[in-house]
Amino acid sequence: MQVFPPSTNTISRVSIFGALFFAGGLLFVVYMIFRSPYVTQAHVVQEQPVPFSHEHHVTALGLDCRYCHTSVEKSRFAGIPATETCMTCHSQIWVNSPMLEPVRRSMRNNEPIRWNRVHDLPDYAYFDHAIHVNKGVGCTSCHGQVDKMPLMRKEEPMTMEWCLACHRQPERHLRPIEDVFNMDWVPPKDQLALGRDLIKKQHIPVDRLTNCYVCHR
Amino acid sequence: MSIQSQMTNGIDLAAVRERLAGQRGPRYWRSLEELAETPEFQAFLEREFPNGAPEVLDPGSRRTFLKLMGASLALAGVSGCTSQPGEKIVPYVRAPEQLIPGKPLFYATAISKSGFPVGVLAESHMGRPTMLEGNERHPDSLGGMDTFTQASVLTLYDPDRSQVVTRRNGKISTWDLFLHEAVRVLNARRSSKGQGVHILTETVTSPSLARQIKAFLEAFPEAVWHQYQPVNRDQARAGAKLAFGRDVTPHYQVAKADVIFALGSDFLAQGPGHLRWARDFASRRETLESMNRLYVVDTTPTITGGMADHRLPAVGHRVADFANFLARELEIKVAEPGGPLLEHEAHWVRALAKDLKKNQGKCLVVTGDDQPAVVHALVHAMNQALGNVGNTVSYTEPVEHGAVDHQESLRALAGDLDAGKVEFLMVLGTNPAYHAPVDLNFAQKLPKAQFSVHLGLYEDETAALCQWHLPETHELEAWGDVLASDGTATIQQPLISPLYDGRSAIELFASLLGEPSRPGLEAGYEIVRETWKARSDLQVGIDFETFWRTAVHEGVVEGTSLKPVEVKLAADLAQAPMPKRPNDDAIEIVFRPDPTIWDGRYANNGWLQELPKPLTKLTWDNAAQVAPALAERLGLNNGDVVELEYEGRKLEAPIWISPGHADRSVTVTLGYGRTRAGRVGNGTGFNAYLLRTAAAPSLGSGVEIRKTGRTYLLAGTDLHRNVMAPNETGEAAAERHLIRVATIDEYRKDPKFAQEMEHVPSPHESLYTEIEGSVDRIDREHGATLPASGSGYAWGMSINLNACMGCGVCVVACQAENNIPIVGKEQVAYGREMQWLDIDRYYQGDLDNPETYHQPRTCMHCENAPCEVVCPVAATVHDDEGINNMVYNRCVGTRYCGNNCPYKVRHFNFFHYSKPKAPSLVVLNNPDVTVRARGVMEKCTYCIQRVNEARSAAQISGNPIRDSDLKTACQSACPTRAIVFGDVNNPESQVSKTKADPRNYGILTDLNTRPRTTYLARLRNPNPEIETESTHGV
Amino acid sequence: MKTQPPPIYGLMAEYTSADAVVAAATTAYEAGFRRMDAYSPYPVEGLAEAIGFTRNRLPTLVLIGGLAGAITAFTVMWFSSTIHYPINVGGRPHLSWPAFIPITFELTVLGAALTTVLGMLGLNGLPMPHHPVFNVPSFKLASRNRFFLCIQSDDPKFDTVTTRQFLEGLGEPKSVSVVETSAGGEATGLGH
Amino acid sequence: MASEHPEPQEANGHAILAPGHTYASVTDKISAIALTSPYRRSWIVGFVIAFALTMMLLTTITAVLVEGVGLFGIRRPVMWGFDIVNFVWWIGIGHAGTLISAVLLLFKQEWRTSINRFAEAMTLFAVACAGLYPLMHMGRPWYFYWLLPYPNTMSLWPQWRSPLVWDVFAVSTYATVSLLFWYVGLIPDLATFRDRAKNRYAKWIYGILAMGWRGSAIHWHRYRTAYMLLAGIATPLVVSVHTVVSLDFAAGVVPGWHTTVFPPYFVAGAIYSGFAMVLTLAIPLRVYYGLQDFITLKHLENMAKILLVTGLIVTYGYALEAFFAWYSSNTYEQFMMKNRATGPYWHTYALLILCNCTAVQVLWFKRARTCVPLLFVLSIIINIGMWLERYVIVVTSLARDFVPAAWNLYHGSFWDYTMYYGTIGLFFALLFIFIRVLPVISIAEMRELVAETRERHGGDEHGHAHPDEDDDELDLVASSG
Repeated sequence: MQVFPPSTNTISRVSIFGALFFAGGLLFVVYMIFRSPYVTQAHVVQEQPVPFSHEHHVTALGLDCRYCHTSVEKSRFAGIPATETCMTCHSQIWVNSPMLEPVRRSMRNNEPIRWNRVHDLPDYAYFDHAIHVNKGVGCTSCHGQVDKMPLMRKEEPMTMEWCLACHRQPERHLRPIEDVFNMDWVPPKDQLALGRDLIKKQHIPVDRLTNCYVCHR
Repeated sequence: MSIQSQMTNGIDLAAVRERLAGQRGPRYWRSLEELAETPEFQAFLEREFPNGAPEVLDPGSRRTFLKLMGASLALAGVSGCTSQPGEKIVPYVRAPEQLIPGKPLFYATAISKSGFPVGVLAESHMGRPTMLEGNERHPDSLGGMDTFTQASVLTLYDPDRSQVVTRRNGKISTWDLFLHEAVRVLNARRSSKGQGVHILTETVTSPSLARQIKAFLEAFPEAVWHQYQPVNRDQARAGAKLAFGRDVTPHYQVAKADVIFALGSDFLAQGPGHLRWARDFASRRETLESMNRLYVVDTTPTITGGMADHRLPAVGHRVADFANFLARELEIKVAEPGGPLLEHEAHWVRALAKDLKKNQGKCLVVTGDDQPAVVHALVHAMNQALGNVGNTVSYTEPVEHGAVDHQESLRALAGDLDAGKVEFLMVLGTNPAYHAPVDLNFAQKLPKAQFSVHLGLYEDETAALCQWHLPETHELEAWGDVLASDGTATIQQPLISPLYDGRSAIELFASLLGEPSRPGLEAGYEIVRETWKARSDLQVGIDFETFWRTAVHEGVVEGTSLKPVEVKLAADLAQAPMPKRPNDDAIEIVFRPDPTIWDGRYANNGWLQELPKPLTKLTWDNAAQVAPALAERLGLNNGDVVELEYEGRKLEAPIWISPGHADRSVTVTLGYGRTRAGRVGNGTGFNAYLLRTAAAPSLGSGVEIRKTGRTYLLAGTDLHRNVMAPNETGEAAAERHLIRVATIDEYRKDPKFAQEMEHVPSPHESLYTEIEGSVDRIDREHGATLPASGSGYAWGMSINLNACMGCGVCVVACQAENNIPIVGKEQVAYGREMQWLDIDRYYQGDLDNPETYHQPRTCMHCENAPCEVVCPVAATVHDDEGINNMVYNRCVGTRYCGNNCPYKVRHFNFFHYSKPKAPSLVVLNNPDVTVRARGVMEKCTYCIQRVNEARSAAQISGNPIRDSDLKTACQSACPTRAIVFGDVNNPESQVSKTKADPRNYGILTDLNTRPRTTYLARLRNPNPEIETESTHGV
Repeated sequence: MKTQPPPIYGLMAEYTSADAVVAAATTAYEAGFRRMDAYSPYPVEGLAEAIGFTRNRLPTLVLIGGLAGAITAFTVMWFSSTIHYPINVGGRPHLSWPAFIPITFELTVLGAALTTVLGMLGLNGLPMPHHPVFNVPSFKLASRNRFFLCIQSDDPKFDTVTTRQFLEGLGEPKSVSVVETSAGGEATGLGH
Repeated sequence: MASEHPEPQEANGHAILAPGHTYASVTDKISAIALTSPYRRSWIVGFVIAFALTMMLLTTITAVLVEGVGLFGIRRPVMWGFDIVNFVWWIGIGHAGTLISAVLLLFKQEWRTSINRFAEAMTLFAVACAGLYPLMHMGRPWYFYWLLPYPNTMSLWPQWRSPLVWDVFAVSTYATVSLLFWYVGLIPDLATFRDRAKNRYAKWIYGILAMGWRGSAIHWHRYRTAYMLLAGIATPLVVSVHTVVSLDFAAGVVPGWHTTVFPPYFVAGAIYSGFAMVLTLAIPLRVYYGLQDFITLKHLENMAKILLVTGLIVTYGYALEAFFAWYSSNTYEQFMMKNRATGPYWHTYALLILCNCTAVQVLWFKRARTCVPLLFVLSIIINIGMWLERYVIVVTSLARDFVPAAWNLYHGSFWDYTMYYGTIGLFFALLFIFIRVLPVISIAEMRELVAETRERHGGDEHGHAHPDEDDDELDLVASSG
C-alpha cells in the first residue's frame, strides 16, 4: 500500500540538495567569520583611557613616529611613550583639559596609564619591529594610514596568512629606508623592480623568510 | 607520597661479578638491576606499574602533587595556542634611561654560597632578572657556572620566601617595631659593654659586612661573633696551622700540573675555586701533548673520581694511611701509619709516587676540606717536597674575615645559651636549629636566649625558634660585596628592588648601628660605597666615581686579589700523630654535602631538587649510599629502607648501591628531611644531621645497618630507564658505540678510532634526492656534517666527552633559559621528566671500581630528521640553517615524533605541567620562549630565541654572527667548556674546528640521520705501570 | 474510435514465479508494448532486457568519479607542498611523490564509490517514496515473493480494455489490477 | 554426516541453505527477528551491560579531556600504548566485513550471502570504535581538524608525508565506502521492512530509508552493476587501508617497526582477526535466533578454512621478522628480536605465538572445523592473540630502541583499560541495536539464493507446494519465532 503522499518525492529531493547546499554554505560562512573583523579585530576601534588622536599628533602637529615609539628601530618592541613624554607638551598646553586628566593623574600618582592593546599578536608569535623597520618595511604597510586615524585601530587582520603574504613576496611592500617613517609614501609604478633592488641592497634572505623559526620559538 | 617497592628481593651480585668477569671487550652498564638477572628481578619487571605509576595516573593524587610542586612550576604567561583575552599595555610613567623596552640588559654581579661567590651577568628583561650567565672576568669561575648559582634565580622568585617581619608567636610585625625593640635591648647592654650579645653568621668575606661587624664589636666590645656552617674548612685550617704554624689558604694552578693526585678530594666539584680548577683541568685534556693525568683516592664516588685516569676507593679512615704511605715514598718523615695498605694499593701508590717525582714542580697533590688536619699537613708537606709550591701551589692569608673554627665557635654559643648567658642573639642567614651537630642539642638551647632574632631568606627551623624573624633580601635584590677565593672582590648590585619587605645583613647592621638613617636599598648602597671609598689604594690616578663605575660594571674590582705569602714547614711532621684506625669490620659513616641541595639551603629550589644528582641520578631524595660488596653481604637493595644506628642515634634511610663506593662505608648526604624549607623542600629525603656529631662532622665509625623490610620509592632518572634492562643496556650501549673511549696510546696509533666504529650511508642509498640547498653534505672522512658551501649559517654543536664532568649545570641553565617546568617526584619516577638535556652516565668494568662516563644527550638536530617526516601537522620541521624547529602552537600531540626519534630526546607535556602556580613565578619566565601547554611536544631548540636575537642584530648591523655573539644556555654555563655551538659553515668558528677533529663522531649515524650535534671521543691517560691490559674503547 | 485515456497509471499483472514474469514481459514486448516495467523481490536474470532495457551508463560515470578523486588529491598535495608553502621536512624533497601515493589512491576510491552509489540512485530516479504502483494492495508482496508486470497507460498501444485482456491471457497471472494514479500524482513517466 | 552432529539443526551441514525454504519463508523468518519477535532476556541483559560499558567510555573520554593524556600509561620512550594498539585491533576486525561482502562477492562465493550483512555492520561499528582512539590519543584532540586540508588563516597544510595523515584519509574513506556498501545492500530489505512493518512510524522510517525502492527490473539491473562496481572498488580499498595502518609503523625508524613485510602481514592479520570476530558473533547469533538454516555448518567451516590460511600467513610474517633480523646482521634488529623473545615482554610474545600460530593449527582437521563450540573458543583466542600482536609491535619495539639510556617499561593504566572495555561496550551496544532494527541477513540475496538452489534442485516445486503462502504470513512469522 502507499505509505507516502505524492509530495514526498519532491520533498525528499529538495531536502537532499538542500542539505548539500546548507553544508557548503555553512563552511563558507565559517571561513568568512574567521577572516572577519569579529575575529581579527581589524578596523575595530579600542576604547582607550585617553582618546588619543594619532591624526592630530601626526598630521596636524607633524610628530615623527619615533618621538613616542622610541625603541622601534632598536628593539622588538616599538615602545609606548612614558607619561612624562606626554607631559613634555601637555604641561604647557591643554593643561586643564578634562580629556587629559588621566595623564596628569598618572604623573601625579606615579601610576602608569593602562592603554588597551590594539595590535595584539598571539604570545607564541614573536614579531620584531627593529628588523622590519631597518629592512625597509614602512609603518603604514602594517599599521595603515595612522595619520588619518583620529582613534587608533588595527588596519590589517594580522593573521599568519597575512604575515606570510609579505614574507613570501617582500618586494611588493619594501620601500627605501628613508621612507620607512613617511606616512605619505605611495608605491611607485615599478614597485616590483624597486622591491627587488631593495632585497638585494638590504641582503634580505627571501628564501628563509617563511621558516618557522622566523616567528615561532 | 606512596612507598612503592622498587625490588623485593636480592640482586645476585655474585652472578653480576661473574658476568662482568666473563666479559670480553668493553661493555657499559648503567645500574645494578640491569646486571642482575635474578628471577625476583624478572618478577619485579612483570609487576604492573613500577615506580608507583598508579598515584601518578590517579588525578586525585596528581592534583595533590601538583599542589606540592606548585611553588616551582613555571607560570604559563602563554600557553601554546589558546586564544587570549584583550591585553593591557602599560608604559612607564618615567622611562628609566639606558633601558630599551623589549631588549634585555645584563648586569655584572655575584651570587655567593657561604661567603664565596660565582661571578655572574644577570639578564634583566624590563627590570626583572630571568637568567644568570657566567662572568668571564671572575677569577673563580671564568664564566662557568655551578648548579647552585644557576638555579638561584628561582629562589629569588620562590613564593615560599619569608615576606614580612614576624614574631615567634606568628604575629606579623614591622621593621620599625623590631628595630625599636632591638635597639632598646642593645642600649640596655651598652653599660656592660655588650656582654651577652652574640652574633652568629656563616663565613664572611664581604668587606662591608666585616666592616660593620667590626664597628658593632667596637660599640659592644664584650659581644661575641660566632660563625657556623655545616660544611666548613675547620680541618683544612687546622691542617695549615699544623704544617706551617699559621692559617694560610692554599691555591692551586691546576693548569700547570701534569700529574694530579686528589686524596679524598672532589676538587672539580667542591670548594670555592672548583669552577676554575675544573676549567684548568679540562684545558689540559684538549690535546695529546697537553694531557695531564689524574689519580684519585676517595670513599664516595665523586665527579672528580669519574674524571680520574686511576681511581682507588678507600674507606675514609684509610685516606690518612694513603697520605702516610705516599709521604714515606716521597721521603718525608712521618709518624707511624694507622694501618698498612693492601698489596695492590701499595703498588698503585708506588707507581703514583714515581710519577709525581718524575714531574717535580709540575704536579699537584690536593685533599678535601673534610679530611683530617694531619692529612692536610702531609699534603702541604708533599707539595713542598715535590717543589710544587710557587709552581702549582701558592699560599695566601685566609680570604674570609675573622676566620674561626666553626665547630668550636658554635659549641661556645651553645654553651652560653645553655648557661643562659645569651641576652641578645642575632642569627644571620644560617640555620643552626636544623644543621648544628646533633649532640649540641642546639634547637633545645636556642630558645634560652632572652632576645633572639633570625635574618634569613626563609622562615626556617631556626626562625621558628627565634623571637623575631626578619626577611632577608636575595643577593639579586640588594647591594653588597664578596671576595673570590683569591681575594678578588665583586660588588653585588641589585637587579630588582626587593620583592618583599626584606633587608640585607649590612642594611640590618646599618639600622642597628643607627648609621645612615635611610633604610633599605639606599642604605646598602651607601655602606658598600663607603667601604670602597676607604680603599684609596685601588684608586690611584682615578676618581672614586670612575673606579666605582668600572668596578660595578666589570663585576670584579681589579687589584684586590691577595698576594702569595712565603710559608715554610714549621714542625717536624713526624710528631703529628696519625689518626687511629677503628677495627676493620666496623662500618663507617660518611657525611657529605648533597650535590644538588648542598647543606639544605637549596631544599626549596625545584630545579635543584629535580636535577638528577651527578652519579646516582637520583632526584627529590637523598639515600644511604653503600658499596655493592657491602649490599651483597647485608642483602640490601636499592630502595630498601634501613635503620642506621650510630652512637645510639637511629635514622631510617633508603639504600642506594653506588658502584665504586668504598666497602665497609655508608655515605649519607646532608640537607634533606627539612621541616620548614617550604612547599617544595619539606618532607623530601631524610635528615642526615640527626646522626652528625660535633666530634665526627664528616666521618664516623661503628654504624649499624638494619633492614626494616620496607622499601621506598626513589625517583632516579637512571633507574627508571634501566630498571627493566637486565644486562642488555650495557651490551647494547657498547655495540652501538654511544660512548667512544681510547687511551692516548691507542689514539696515537689510530686517531680515527672513533669514526671507524660506524657506517654512514652515502646519499645514493636514498630513494630521494636531497632537498635543494639547505641540507648540508656529510663529510665521509669525519662522519661529521660539513655544510654545502654558501648556504648561509648552518648551526651545529659539539660536546667534548673528555671535558664533560656530568655536573649537570647545563641542565639547570637550559631549564632556566627555556621555561622548562618541573614535574614532581612521581612524574620523574614514572619517566616523564621534562629537562631537555639528559646526562647519561655509563659505567664500565669492575663493579667495585668502575670507570664512569657522562654523555649529555639532547636534540641532535638531524639533517634527515626522522621526527619531522612523521609529524602530521608539520609542527616540527627544518629551517634553512639546519635547526629542527619545534612549533609548539602547531603541535596536536600525536607523539609520533617522540616515537620516531632514535635519540629519544623529545619530552611531552602529559599534563599541564606549566600550570600557573604562584604569581611571583610569572616574572621568572623568559619572555622570548613560549611556555608550553598541555599535550604539546617539546625539545631542545638550540636556544633558537638566542639565534634569532643574534641574527636580527647581525642583519641590522651588517656584520655576520661570530662565536662571541651567540652562545646557547648550556654552552655558556658549562664550566669546562665541553659544549661548543656555532656556525658550521664558518671554517673559522670554534665548532667547525672541533668537528674537524678526528675524535669527532656522531651517534647512530648509520641511520643516516646526520646529527648536527656530535661528540668528541673520550681519552684516557693511564699510567702503564698500573694499567696492564686495556679493555677500553674499541 | 479512441476513448479518452483513463486517469490511471497502468495495468499490472501479478505472477508467483520469476520465469512466468520474464515470459510475460518478453511476449508483451514482442506485442509492441514499450512503456512498461516489471517488479520482482530479487534481481531476476534477463527481466530488464525482456522489457527492452539495454544501455547502462553507470560504469562510465564511476570511471570519471575515480579520476576526479585522484586528480584532486594529487593536485592539492603537489600545490600545497611545492607552490603554496614549501617546507624542508626531514630533508625530503618538496615533491615527495612516493609519499603522496596513498592519499591519491584513497581519494580515487572515495570518488569512485560516491559516484557509484549516487549515480545508481540518480539514474533510478530515487528517492521516490511515492509511486502509483504502491496503490495496488498486493504490490507489497513485490518485496516478498510476488512478481509483477505493469503496462503503463502512456504507452501508445495502451487501452484499458484490450490491454487488460492481453495481460489476463499472458501466462496465467495470479491477478490483474488497475494501477490508480493518486490525486496530484506526478509520478507518471518517471522511473526509467 | 548428520550423525556427526548432535544438534538436529545441523543436519545437512553442507548446504549453505537448509532445504524447504521459499522466498516467503526466508523473508518472514529474517524480518521477524527485527519486526515481530519479542525482546528476550538475553538481549536485554546483553544490551544493558554493553550500554553500561559505553557510559564508562564516555566517562574516560571526559576524564582524559579534562586532565590530559597523562592519565594513560604512556611515558618516554613508549609514547604510544593502548590507544594505538586498540586502534589497529579494531580496524583489523573491521576488515572481515568488507572482505566478505566485496571479495567473496567478486569470487561468486554464494555462502557469503547469509553472513555479509552483519559482517558489514560489524565493520562499521569496529571502525567507529577504532576512530575514537587516534582522536583521544592526541595531546590536544580539539585540534584534530588540523590533519585535514582546509583553507585556514594560517595558510598551513597537513604534512602529507606523515602516515598519520594517510591514516586519516584511509580510515575515513574506508568508513564512508563501508557505509555506502552496507546501505546499498540494505535498500531492498528496507523496502521489504517498509511493506511488512505493522507500526506506521516504523513503516514511515523504513520507507524514507528505502527511498521508494519498488524492485523495478531496470532498477535491479543498475543496482546489480553498482553493487559489483562497489565490490570491485572496495577490494583494493580494504587492502590499502591496513597497508596504510601498517605504514604507521613501517615508515618509522624504530627497530621492530621498520619492516617491509608489514603491509601484507598486517592485511592478513586484519582478515584473520576479522573472521575470528565474525565467528564470535555469528555462532551465538545463529543459535539465539534459530538461523542455523541460513548460517549453516558450511559457513562456519569455510570461515574456519580462511582462519587457517590467514593464520598461516601471519605466522609466516612472524617468521620473516625473525629472519630479517638475523639476515640483516643489524645490531638494532637483532637486539629487537632477542628482546621480544627474552626481554621483559617475553611472555606477551610467547602468548601471541601460542594464540595466533599454534592454536589455529587444529583447523587442519575437518572435525575441528565443524565443531561449533571449539570454533567459538578458537575465535576468541585469535581475537586475543591479534590484540597481543599489536601490543608486542607497538610496546616492545618502543620500550627498547636505540639509546639504552632512554629505555623504559610500559603498562596500561586504569584509564587505558576503561577506554578499551568502553569501546568493546560501544561495539556490542551498536550491534544489539542493529539486530533489533535491521535485517541481520540480506533478505533479497537470500531470495536469490532460494531461486538458485531451486534451479539446482530442478524446478520451483516449493513455490507451488504452498500456492497461497502469503495468505498465512502471520502463522509463518509465528512459527519462525
